[in-house]
Amino acid sequence: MQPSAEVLYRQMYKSRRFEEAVTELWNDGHISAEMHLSKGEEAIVAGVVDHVTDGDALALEHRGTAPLVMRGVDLALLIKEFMGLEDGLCRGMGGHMHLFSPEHLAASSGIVGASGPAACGFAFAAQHLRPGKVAVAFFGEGAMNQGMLMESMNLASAWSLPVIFVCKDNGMAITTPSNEVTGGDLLKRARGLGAHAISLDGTDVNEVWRAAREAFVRAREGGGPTFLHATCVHPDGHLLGDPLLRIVRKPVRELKSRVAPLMKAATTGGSSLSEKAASLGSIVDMLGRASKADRQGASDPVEQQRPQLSISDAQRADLEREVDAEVQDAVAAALRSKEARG
Amino acid sequence: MQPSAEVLYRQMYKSRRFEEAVTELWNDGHISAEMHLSKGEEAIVAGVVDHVTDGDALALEHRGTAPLVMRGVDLALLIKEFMGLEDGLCRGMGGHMHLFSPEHLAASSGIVGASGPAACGFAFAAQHLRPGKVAVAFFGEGAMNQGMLMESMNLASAWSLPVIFVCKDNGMAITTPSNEVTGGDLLKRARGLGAHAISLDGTDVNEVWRAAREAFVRAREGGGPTFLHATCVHPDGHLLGDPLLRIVRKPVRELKSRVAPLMKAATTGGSSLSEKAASLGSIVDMLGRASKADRQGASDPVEQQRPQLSISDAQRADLEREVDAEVQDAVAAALRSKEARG
Amino acid sequence: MKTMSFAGAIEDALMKAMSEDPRIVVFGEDVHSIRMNLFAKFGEMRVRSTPISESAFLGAAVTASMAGLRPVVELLMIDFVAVGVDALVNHAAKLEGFSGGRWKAPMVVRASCGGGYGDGGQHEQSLWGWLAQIPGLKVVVPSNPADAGGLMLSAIQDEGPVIYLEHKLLADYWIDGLADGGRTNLDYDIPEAGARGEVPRTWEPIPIGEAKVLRDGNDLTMVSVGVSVHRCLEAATQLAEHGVQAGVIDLRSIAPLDTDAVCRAVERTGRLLVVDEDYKHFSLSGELAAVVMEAGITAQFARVCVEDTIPFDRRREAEALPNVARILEAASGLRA
Amino acid sequence: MKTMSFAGAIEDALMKAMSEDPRIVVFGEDVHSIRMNLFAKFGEMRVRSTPISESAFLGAAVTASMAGLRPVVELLMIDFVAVGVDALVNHAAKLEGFSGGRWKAPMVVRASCGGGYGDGGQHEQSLWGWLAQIPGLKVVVPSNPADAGGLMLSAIQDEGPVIYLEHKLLADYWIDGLADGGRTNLDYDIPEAGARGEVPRTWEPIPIGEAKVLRDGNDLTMVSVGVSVHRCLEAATQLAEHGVQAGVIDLRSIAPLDTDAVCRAVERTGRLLVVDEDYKHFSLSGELAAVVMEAGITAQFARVCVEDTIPFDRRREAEALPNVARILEAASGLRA
Ligand SMILES: Cc1ncc(C[n+]2csc(CCOP(=O)(O)OP(=O)(O)O)c2C)c(N)n1
Ligand SMILES: Cc1ncc(C[n+]2csc(CCOP(=O)(O)OP(=O)(O)O)c2C)c(N)n1
Ligand SMILES: [Mg+2]
Ligand SMILES: [Mg+2]
Repeated sequence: MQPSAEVLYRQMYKSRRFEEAVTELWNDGHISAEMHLSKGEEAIVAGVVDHVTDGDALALEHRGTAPLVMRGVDLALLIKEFMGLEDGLCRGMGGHMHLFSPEHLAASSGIVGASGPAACGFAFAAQHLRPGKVAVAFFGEGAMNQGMLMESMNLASAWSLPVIFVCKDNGMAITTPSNEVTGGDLLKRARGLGAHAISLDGTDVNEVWRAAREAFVRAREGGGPTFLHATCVHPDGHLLGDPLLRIVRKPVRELKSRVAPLMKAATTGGSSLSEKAASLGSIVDMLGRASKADRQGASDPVEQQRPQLSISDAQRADLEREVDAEVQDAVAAALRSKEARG
Repeated sequence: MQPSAEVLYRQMYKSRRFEEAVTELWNDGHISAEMHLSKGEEAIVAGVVDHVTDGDALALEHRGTAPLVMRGVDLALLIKEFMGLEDGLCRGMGGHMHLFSPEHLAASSGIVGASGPAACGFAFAAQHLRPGKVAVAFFGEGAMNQGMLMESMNLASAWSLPVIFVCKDNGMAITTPSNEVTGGDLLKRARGLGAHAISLDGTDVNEVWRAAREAFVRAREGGGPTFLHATCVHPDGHLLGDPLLRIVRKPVRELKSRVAPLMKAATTGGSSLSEKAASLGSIVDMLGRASKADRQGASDPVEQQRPQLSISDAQRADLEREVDAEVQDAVAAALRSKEARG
Repeated sequence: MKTMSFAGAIEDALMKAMSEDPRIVVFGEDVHSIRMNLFAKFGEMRVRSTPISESAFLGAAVTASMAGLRPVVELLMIDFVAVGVDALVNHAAKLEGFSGGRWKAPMVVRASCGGGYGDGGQHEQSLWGWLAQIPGLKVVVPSNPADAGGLMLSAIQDEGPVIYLEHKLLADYWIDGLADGGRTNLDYDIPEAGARGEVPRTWEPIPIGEAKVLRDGNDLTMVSVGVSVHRCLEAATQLAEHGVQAGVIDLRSIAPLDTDAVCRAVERTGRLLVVDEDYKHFSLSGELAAVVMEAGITAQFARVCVEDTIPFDRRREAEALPNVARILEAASGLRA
Repeated sequence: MKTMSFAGAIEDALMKAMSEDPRIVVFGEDVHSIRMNLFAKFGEMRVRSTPISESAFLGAAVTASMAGLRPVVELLMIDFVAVGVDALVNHAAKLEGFSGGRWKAPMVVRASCGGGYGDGGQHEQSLWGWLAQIPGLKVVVPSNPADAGGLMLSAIQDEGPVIYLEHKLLADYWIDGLADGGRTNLDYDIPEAGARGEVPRTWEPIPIGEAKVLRDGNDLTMVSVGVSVHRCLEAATQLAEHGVQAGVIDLRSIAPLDTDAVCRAVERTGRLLVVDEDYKHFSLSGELAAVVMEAGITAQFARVCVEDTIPFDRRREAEALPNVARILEAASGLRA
């Protein structure tokens, strides 16, 4: 079986455009506090969610927007939720890290690693009430060091639960390079916990789709959990307004207040000169990584999918216009609702 | 380097005799509540603890008695602690699951899996304050599914901590066969977490000793953590007075009150006949496993070590008498203290 | 008249509920042996052994309940909840709030609690105030077989998460397995009326949040829960011999708290004595003081609680737990 | 006169302490960036990044402290403590008890707490009452730069575990990183005197367990902690305009609790109003009621706390958190 290039493109494009609109609303102060985008991981989400049908469940983390957009949750409901409005998806009570849609069996959590146990519970309920249905857990590679997530892989394998564990590996947890705090190897780790495990280029939606397909079939047939390990990049950093990216993008403004104390710390007392040099080197590396992600370029999954389309440029433009309109409508509806609230 | 057969035998014999004395005191009601013995895992403990020197640390779980005995903690202090006396190791405040000896950097916990993080903290302090010193974590195979233990292996490997993770695998967690609730493979799992990992016959003290030696050398040289996976049997079940073993040993008395409700449950309503048959089969298996452990026989690590001794029978008898006397003295001291307390 | 043991009543009510409602599932460590009868009756799929992974299986219970099951999760001892409490604090408790009331987690967490048999401070805690503190969690603590069965039914039927705590001195199998281990030479201060007693012919749910006045008394109101309720009753009997009429209220649930019952009684007596096996500070006893003060009732107040890590030594343990002597002393400290 | 920001004061005091005592180490998630200056000064071994493994690194902090280090463990937000709280509840808190007083765990857990910037109910909790409930844990909550620095020194010097909570509205980098993210078009009700203020020329430890009377008043005693202290001060100013003299006490630490300071004041005023950003029930506000009643003081009582899961929507969030309007209303509810 082959994926539909158009369907996948539309999903990724929609998520991208939606998050761009969200970014604008956030910049304009319509959305409070933290906002973690799925930008850069659209291929992973699209390639997985395309297999999700009614009765399947989604266990989400702090980047829950794209999965819900692609699952078909009303865009206006999402934006209104982000804006804290009473007519949002969760009546403005949850916000973007706590999105819940009972109709889609979709639940989020801002606690890193919590999507693992959550998927197991959904899958266990499926075993009882919806045979053949599966649960998907999305999480980052940093979450792989959270005990409850490892426990949940073992539980899924001991109970043969129909869970697809989807690890979106951008190599970073906030500002910490995950390889510096992760021992061994994530694939081996998942296998040591009893899951089937497979490594993927997470910017290639077709590769993800095919691997996901196998995983879904296995799960639906009672073959137990699969771990999909897919690489990606977050061009907008950890969250909107990421402090590191701000430095990279506006070094003069952002560094002003930081440099003096940093230099003072780095030049007086404390550790040895060589240790200090190492620390400063790490800090520079940190900024370097941020600026590299900022220039994502070639690895953009949406761009990558475009050449795969079998439709004409005009047809694609139509498709994009349709999606643009849908996103704009949602934004407009949310802004109207906000205004009505007064 | 070769281990000293006599030293190892003495350690194992001492632990065994000590725990037998403890069993008697427990039977006589001098010790309250739960008492988990290390009986059956003496070879693992002796083979590891023989490498421990001052400044090394021990992170222990609910079977902490043998490690402390072999580490040289005063036997009377231990018994008095078990008896809750003010002059016990912890002034009678901790009891057998919460044994602490600051002098030996030895700390216990009754929370399954807690010895992993504990060993990491000890090892981290060693990196700072006692370079070349290591920390040992003891735990069972059931604990390998506890998130914090898996996290701690990863932490130890990410930080290159000098930790020896010692998994004493008796195949059971209380009454649950661990293979029924464990996915994958523990060695692979440990490797996936970045630890060196090795499998051992935990009833062979010499094999354990040699593997432990390598692990200690690696840790002391900054080579990071090792996972030792050693098999064993607990002939006295999970704890003294283990309900399953009581059934196995005194079926008539113990089953009297249990059989009628069990049969009623198994014959009326509920699940299908075949599911019920499966459940009853599992229950019978459970008793079978208990009775098999009860007849440990050939796998007794103390017995196994006896033929390895290069001393004469008379010398061995002397050694044993010496140990017996030490144990008896400790018991007598504890009973005197209890009496003095009134 | 039908009588049952405390543990028997819970099993009986649970068995009845499971027979009637296939959505009810039991899982946790060792449930094949500690719930052997349920396992024999309902089979592997409905009575399922977990790995020692409290975070994973508590977390799984939350979403399993969200997706249509009614899990009764077993924790062995409530002390172990600390290992997986995020599932309750940040997930189960908050779901209704987060989802704007659109989604709920009808799950029961069942665990033993309490001390009095010499197992040390990491295995004898109560922690009900700790759990009740989080908005969104209900906590029930029965003190006798009839309440145990009736509250179990309500806990299962409740649309949100309920922590169901059974005291180890009341549920005989805990003492048998953890403390006696077949021995007959040890004593425990087991309240007879709590460990065995009358139960209704057929189980009916007992509403969560309704305290029960076990004894009326115009001089003093004792408020308590679990095993300590029986200590209060004993103390009240002794006080009566000295002419002091002490009432005893069994809260039966910590959250929701039956503030009306407490206020009604204290309004009359003007004296509130809280007897609580949980920790003294920032917990149930303080909350009851606040409830009375908020109601504008002027009353004398004292509390008998656990003040520190529970000692292993049974003698010091007995002094650390609420006991009749401590209750009498506290009562005598309340001015006439 | 020397002034500092709240966050600056903590860093300054910590830097001084670390310079003087090589046993002090900092570890937690992302400490290389959030503690960049400390990292630059003290290097990788003393400022170490952890994996996202709260259970492991909190547990490791306990034994690291037992073995001679003085760890300051970073949790980012106190909400995340639920994931690893076993290390505190069953280990750090109990060590002194279990070891018969022979061993202690001199560790500091540092975390941000509190809300008021629209991050939702899983990232804005206070939880100080929850932690303080466990005997053996100390909990400090500074409300201004001077206290923040002085209490940090005491926390580090303490021989046992101390939870050190910094409110996100006071420590500017949290608002910058989590809320504003470089934007300038959002407002927060940041108490100026809390976010920046005078600090001593050289840091001296401020004893843990000593409340501070910030305002005297004979009509009413407000007791509070953290950001809410500033809400109280504002309310007191407004009350004074209406002729009501309200005193304000800043507890500064939840455990130990300065019961004397509270009782002294309430004895005089006969009115206690607790303003607490933590959950209402089974927490600090209840404990304060109990303290007053135990002391035999007759007083009117009211409390302004968080009653449910904190709403994400900033408007409803503002109503859910203690604010001046709610305080004034509660104050007016206390009879004359
Ligand atoms: C239990 C817990 N610890 C810490 C955090 C703070 N936190 C939020 S996101 C994040 C990084 C997660 O990294 P990763 O899993 O790789 O996901 P990514 O953000 O890179 O997509 C952290 C540490 C949290 N939310 N929950
Ligand atoms: C966190 C936690 N969960 C559950 C328990 C109850 N418990 C005590 S020992 C044990 C079994 C441990 O099995 P294993 O690790 O294999 O050690 P063994 O007893 O077989 O030596 C369990 C479940 C506990 N003490 N702590
Ligand atoms: Mg990542
Ligand atoms: Mg085992």
